[in-house]
Amino acid sequence: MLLIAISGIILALFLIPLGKYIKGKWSITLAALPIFISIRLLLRIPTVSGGSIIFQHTDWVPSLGLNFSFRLDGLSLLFSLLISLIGALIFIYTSSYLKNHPFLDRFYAYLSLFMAAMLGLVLSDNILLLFVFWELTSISSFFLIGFNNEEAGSRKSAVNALCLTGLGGFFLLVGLVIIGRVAGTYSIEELFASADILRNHSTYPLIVGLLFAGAFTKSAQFPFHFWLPDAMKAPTPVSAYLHSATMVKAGIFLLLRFSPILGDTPIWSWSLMIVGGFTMMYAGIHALFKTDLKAILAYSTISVLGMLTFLIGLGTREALIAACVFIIVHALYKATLFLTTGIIDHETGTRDIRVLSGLKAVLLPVFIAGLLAALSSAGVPFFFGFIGKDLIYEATLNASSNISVYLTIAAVVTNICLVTAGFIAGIRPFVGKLPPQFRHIHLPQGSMWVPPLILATAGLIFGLVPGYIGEVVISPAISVVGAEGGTVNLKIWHGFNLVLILSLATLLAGILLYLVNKKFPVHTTTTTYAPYSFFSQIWGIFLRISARFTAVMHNGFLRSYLVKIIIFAELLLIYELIKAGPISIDFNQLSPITIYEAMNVILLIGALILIVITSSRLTAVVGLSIVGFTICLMFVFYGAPDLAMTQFTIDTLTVVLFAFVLFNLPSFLRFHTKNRMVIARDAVVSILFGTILSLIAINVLHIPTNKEVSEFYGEFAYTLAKGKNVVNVILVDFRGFDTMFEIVVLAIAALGVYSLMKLKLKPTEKE
Amino acid sequence: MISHIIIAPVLVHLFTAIVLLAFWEKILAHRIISIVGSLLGLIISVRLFTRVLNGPILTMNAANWDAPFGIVFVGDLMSTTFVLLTSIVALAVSIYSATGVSKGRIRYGYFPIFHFLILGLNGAFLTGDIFNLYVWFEVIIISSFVLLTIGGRKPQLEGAVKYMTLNILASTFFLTGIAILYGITGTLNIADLSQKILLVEKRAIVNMTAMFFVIGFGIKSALFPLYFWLPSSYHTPPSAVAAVFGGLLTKVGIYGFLRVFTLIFIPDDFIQLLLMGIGVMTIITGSFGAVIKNNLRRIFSYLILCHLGFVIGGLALFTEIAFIGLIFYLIHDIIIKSNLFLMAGLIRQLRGSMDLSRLGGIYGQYPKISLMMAVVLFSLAGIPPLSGFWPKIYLFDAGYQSSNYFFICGIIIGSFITLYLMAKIWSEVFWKDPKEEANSLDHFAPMPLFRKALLVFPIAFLAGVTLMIGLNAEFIIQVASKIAGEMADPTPYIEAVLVK
Amino acid sequence: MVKQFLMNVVLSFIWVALTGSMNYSNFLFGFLLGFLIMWILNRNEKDKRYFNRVPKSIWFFLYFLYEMISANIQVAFDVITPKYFFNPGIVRFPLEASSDLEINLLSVFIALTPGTVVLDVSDDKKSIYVHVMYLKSKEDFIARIQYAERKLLEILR
Amino acid sequence: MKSVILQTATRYMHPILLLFSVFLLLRGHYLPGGGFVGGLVASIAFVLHSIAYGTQQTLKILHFNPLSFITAGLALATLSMFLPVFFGYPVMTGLWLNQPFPVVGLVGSSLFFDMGVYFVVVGVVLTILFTISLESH
Amino acid sequence: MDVFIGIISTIGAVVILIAAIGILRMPDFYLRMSVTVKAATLGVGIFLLCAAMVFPYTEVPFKALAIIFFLLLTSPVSAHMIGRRAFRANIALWKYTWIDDLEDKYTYKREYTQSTEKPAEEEKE
Amino acid sequence: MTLATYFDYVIFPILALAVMISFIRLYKGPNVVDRIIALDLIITIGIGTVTAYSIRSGQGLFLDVAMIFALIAFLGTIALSFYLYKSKQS
Amino acid sequence: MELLLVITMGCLYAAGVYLILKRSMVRLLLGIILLGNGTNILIFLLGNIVKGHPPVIAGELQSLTDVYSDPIPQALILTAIVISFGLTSFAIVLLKRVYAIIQTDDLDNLNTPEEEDI
Ligand code: NA
Ligand code: NA
Repeated sequence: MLLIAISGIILALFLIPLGKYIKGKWSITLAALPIFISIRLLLRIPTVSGGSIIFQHTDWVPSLGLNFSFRLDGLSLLFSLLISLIGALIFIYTSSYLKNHPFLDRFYAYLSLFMAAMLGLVLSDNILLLFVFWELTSISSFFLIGFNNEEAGSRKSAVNALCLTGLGGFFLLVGLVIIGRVAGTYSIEELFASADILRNHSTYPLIVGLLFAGAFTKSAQFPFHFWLPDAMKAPTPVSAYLHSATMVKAGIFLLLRFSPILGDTPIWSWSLMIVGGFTMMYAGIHALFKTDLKAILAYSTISVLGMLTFLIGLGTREALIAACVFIIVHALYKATLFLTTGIIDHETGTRDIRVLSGLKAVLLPVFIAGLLAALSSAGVPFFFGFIGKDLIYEATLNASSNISVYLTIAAVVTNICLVTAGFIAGIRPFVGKLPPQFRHIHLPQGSMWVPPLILATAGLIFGLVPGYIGEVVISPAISVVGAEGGTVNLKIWHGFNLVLILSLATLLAGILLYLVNKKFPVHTTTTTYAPYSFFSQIWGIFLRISARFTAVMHNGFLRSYLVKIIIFAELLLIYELIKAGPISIDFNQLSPITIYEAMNVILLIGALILIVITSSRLTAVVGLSIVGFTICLMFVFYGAPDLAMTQFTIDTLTVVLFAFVLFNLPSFLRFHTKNRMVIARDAVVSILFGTILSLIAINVLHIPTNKEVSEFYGEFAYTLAKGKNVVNVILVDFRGFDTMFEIVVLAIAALGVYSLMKLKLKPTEKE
Repeated sequence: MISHIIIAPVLVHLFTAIVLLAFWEKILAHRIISIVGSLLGLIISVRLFTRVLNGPILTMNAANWDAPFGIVFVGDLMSTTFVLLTSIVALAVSIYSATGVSKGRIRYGYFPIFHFLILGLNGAFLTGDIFNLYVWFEVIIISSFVLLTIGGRKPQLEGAVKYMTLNILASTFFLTGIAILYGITGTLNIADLSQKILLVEKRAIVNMTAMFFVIGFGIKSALFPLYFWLPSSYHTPPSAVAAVFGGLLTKVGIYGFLRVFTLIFIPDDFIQLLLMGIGVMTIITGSFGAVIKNNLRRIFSYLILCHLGFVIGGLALFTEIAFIGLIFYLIHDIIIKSNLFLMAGLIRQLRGSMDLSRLGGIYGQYPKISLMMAVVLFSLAGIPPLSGFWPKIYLFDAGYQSSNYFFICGIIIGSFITLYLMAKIWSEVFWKDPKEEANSLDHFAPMPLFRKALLVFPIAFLAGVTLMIGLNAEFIIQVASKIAGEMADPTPYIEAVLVK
Repeated sequence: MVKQFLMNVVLSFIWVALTGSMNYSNFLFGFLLGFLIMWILNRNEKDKRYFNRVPKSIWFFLYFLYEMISANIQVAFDVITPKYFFNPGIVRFPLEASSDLEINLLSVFIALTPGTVVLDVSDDKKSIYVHVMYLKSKEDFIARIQYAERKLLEILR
Repeated sequence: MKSVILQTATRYMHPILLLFSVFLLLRGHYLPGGGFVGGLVASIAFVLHSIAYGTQQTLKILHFNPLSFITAGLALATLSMFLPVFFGYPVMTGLWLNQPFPVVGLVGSSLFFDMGVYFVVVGVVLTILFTISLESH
Repeated sequence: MDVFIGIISTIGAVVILIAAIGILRMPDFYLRMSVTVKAATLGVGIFLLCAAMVFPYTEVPFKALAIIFFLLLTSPVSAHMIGRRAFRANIALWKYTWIDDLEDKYTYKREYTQSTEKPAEEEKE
Repeated sequence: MTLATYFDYVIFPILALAVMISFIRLYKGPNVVDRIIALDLIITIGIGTVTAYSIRSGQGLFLDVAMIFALIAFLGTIALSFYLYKSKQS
Repeated sequence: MELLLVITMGCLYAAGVYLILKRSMVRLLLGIILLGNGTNILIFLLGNIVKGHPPVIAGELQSLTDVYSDPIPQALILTAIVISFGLTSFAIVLLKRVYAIIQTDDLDNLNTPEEEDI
């Protein structure tokens, strides 16, 4: 299974260097991969339907518990078969659809990457591995949706889709991590056993919420659905694949996967039913007001996704069976309809149902495919869709009595819309009078029209042999989604009952709606859905806040930055000072204040005042010299002749530097006289800072210093390091490394000055 | 265990720099010597790293004085990992600079200063002495000043004034902190400090000292509300310089945080709260800034902030799992941020601009380079199984275990904005049709193949490293776990240093 | 002259070596002793400049000290009493000294005496401009400085 | 700023300062002084010269580009730092000759290190100041 | 001996004090300079001689002499330099300054100030 | 009364007074050159203070510092006059 | 306890902070220098401070006896002073170059709009 999951990735990588040789007609050979995978999977059917689960494990990141653990059970088999089989047809279809596209190889690379991601997702037995593939689907669909990257709309849709599903993904990841932490495992198989622990854990609502965030964004539930219609900017094969069998079903898969682990609680059921129910009706009704074929299909997809969510939320055995069956039903007819739409678009250059009609005459096999799909979607008896619809009604009717009526009504309303939408997409373009501009159209290559026909026919065949499907596919799937109870028995005929009446009523209402639908007002633009504008407004507000915040914080004025930093530091230090408690100055500990020191300090303070208030730069430099000199004297008084010497020489050199540099500078700014508020603020801030440091120093001086190191130096400077000036011995021996790299600092400064003064770049020298 | 090799990553670059100075104004010689020096540095770092990975903590007593009397250099896994990463980035940037940096800048000492910067970084990572760390910081900032200003264009100088002032302020805070530390303990050796600080009875003073380090390192690692120098300056220097800055400069501040707050000041509740607040606000600040910028390097600059928030938040949680996450994140981030700035440079070579509105069409014209860059962009966005994904699991886990949903939300916001920006950059720079004049501004196409290779190879090299970090996450996690272990329990560090 | 000076130094070193104690007073004593010996040995030679110059230097130094202290006292008196007694002025002093070193030493002398400062040297190095604090008459001042200049030049030339 | 008096004063101050700087350098290990102050005083000697005579003149008497002093000083300091490694000691370990030299006293690697410092400081100060003064005109 | 040193050093201190009073009291720059630099040098020289006497038979007297020597060498130079600069920068002279031989050398008109306390203009930059 | 106390109670107060008075001149100016000579004077007094302190504390070592002061203090003054010369020139 | 040194240090920090908050580049520079000095004094202050006894082993002695000033802060300050000198000199020159380009001492003028980026 590892091979199944990553073969697509390998193929994609292989296409990067070698893709140019496989362009054109040879590209159809790439379908060998999905066909091969399908065959591998089909061969496993007997094993899986026999009730066993196939595991495969390869270590990847064992420390994290993220390994290549795969499981092929009923559910994953169901999905992986859909993915690989429809994938195979899409591969074939694409080879003609994008025959002469210059970047066909890239397209195949994305497509196979995407297929791999989906396969990996459904086959994972490790929730983190599942997440890895989950994100891979997002990223590969990003490339697929943005494939027509010269169009701004296409790029925007791709970004939107990625962001939304990505955001959901982050929440999902948090959820998965918490699950892993609570249950102590990331393995799905082990999680089944920990279901009760999870359900009873205090973080259960959080987990569920996070999981839903991932599932709903991916599966386009209201209000996160808007990315899906947007994603119609992608080439049609992409839409067909993403919306029928793969991307959007990932969320559904996730919900199904976690049903036995997290499901069957009020939170789970009610949120899914409410969100799913609302989505299915909202999108179903919206679908009717669209004129673009793909938009219609997109909204009907959303509606179906809502329906599936709804069913999973319902959570009864019937509902889950209905969901599983409906997944297949929907995959088959929706893929067909997308593919036929693609052919129409490809041949006529339009997807506007107000323009398209009578194509039956020129595209007969396509029409047959479309018709079969529409009928299946409508739930006409003997089609697989019929069984699906029956099961749905059975599920809603069997729900607990006080809500079943509402659920059924919701299901019926949605289904009516879906019937109509299916008919509009599958039948309307082909019937009626062929407009003259479409007369020259002829049937495309077989590789384009055969795949939809196969899919549509499958919808009919499955409808005719539902029992077999139920036994080998649905039963094993059901058994792992938490609805055990033996083999599923799908029948064509359930007998004449309420379900049948509802089905037929739905069908009739749908046909009726189809016939009157032409008179509906239409939205010509596809961007006015309310949630999208809501999100874009929020995004707009976010951008404004960002801009405002950034402008206020990072306003370009150095002194404002400095004020912020100093005030922040002061706040922290004041907090700690207060926490440290009152400071006592022990006057007995004070060393006597001598006159020469006092003189020195007064001189220093005077010089500082002079520097601060002077409006002459040179006077400030003179003041600085005084400050430096008083510090030198201080060093002398306290027995630091080396320091005094160095300080004095360096001060002298600094004065020289100032003299060399400052003479041709512009006048010294005198803003300080203008704004008294600013002066006051600066004075308060700076005096406070000085005070805080003094207080800290006083505090620290109360703590006796450990003299171990300094006494070591005093004792051994001569005997071991052969020097009598201990400071110098420290500098060149004990702590010689400091000195070594302090001269490096000096050297760098000199080189910097050199380059700064001498290097004048030419305007062309950018870097 | 005592070993002389610890100091080799510093000495190699010191020797290289001196040899470069001896070959002053010989441009070709500079290019070759620099690459050779960096390669040697990488080899040594790899050796050092593997020795420490598979063995005990290495120490070296400079000048043969036992700790705490001399300056001790300590090679534990954290420091050697950082040294390794630095060496990787250094090699890439060194190669890139050979053609990516103009002759004028090379003539006036670009390469020696670059090596001084690298040796400063290595020294900072390896030293076991707090004042020596200050010296290394100064080596780093002075060489970064020079690299930032070299060439002396207007935006460069404007950025440099702010950069310089704020960094000097940071050093002042740092040094003030050191002064107080010395005042209360009488020692400068970090391991010794770690023990002697416990003897200080007035804990409030210890916490007060910690604040100076918070501010000092906070400015250096560009955290909220101390970050201003970073977005003011990182968009101005040559890309090669920006790459080193973007990858390593802020990380050295973070390294300071990690060292000081695991060895000297064990965070109390207030400090944890403070760091968490800083971390989350940094994420938000970075996100806000990045999302409104239109210039590649300005975006990347703010993203640096954003992602540093993850790390500081992780430190604030102060659990071993959080440590694993943040160390992994740092490993990933150092490589990738460097690469982003190199990429920005290459993009400018391709299109003559770094402004999103003026860029476009690179995917169509240079698909392989673009895909390589895509790997980097999506690694940054944390798309699994690329490198940015793994640490987030640990950070989420740590956040959950500490019930810090605030932090988790912060990471989600930051990750979301990153994802959005990567998608936007891909869409604007690579997908969108180029402007008409794109071909005339393409300096890359007419270059000889060798020069092209020198520009692309470092990016590919770093992208490869990123990819390896992602796909071979098990190894990185093991390294990160070991480092996290070192951080959680400093006893081996202290014993290794203070052994007589 | 240099030779003689060096000889003198050598003699003092020998003295130090002989006595075995290296300190300044011993060295100074050795130097004086050496000077005496050399003066005695050379008293019949023609070139006695070296032996004239040393006492002259000492004499000049004492003159300088006298000037400095007396001027200082004068200034000090002026400074501490409320009234100003000085009448300052700027004087152009025609130089006899010609080499840079001579000019320099002269100006050092002038500068070290309180109340006088050399403000500038003319471009042709023929005259210097001196700010004088107690300027009774220009001629008196010039005469006083010329006296000092002659003494100085005697030593230097 | 041509001033005869300054120039003449420089003529004797220059050697005095240089002599003094060497004095400071050599005694550093025993008494206040050392490579830094020594180097700074030496550079002050040249700075004085450049103020008095102009930087071009000073560069002439200096013979070498100030930058090469930095290189040489760094190389000297690095070598004396690295030398102990050849004897199996850690870098920076003090190596001492057994016999004291006259005047200088015991000679060890730290003296060479201090000399390196001295040269770097001279090179740095002169590079900075001379670059500025040459470029500002 | 201590008494002797005390007396000598007091003289030195007083000389320095006079220099300081001088710099404060003198009416123009040139007078201040004339008064102070040398007086201070003298005072410090006296201190240094004291030091030489306090620490005989050590290197201190050597140092003291060296310092005096350095002061004698350097202070006139700096006084000359700053005086020349002030004069060329047209720093005002006291109103009673009577002979100004430099006026012919520099063409600009000299300014005379009424008293030192007159608020002169700040440095022109 | 020892020499040390004499210095503490007589010499240092005089020197302190001298420094203060000089600083008043430095503070008042009025011209920069006045400030420069005041600075020069303060440094010279500083040399005296160091010498006095050296005598008072019995440490001849501090004269080394005084020696450096004496040797290089004039450079600051020269540099400042150089500055004035240059700024006049430009 | 050395109260005067504490006051000195506090004043240096206060003046330094005040000056760096100003608009003028030269003031900024002066402020940076003063802050550096303040830090040096703080380092000095917090060691074992002793008056009048430099840490130099006298005459024929083998080690420091009696009381003496703590040599470590002195060594640290020496390093810090020299480093500050390097930084300051670079900063001064940077200032000069900035002035040459923007023709003002005003720090508020350091904002090239984003559009003019290289
Ligand atoms: Na203490
Ligand atoms: Na009077």
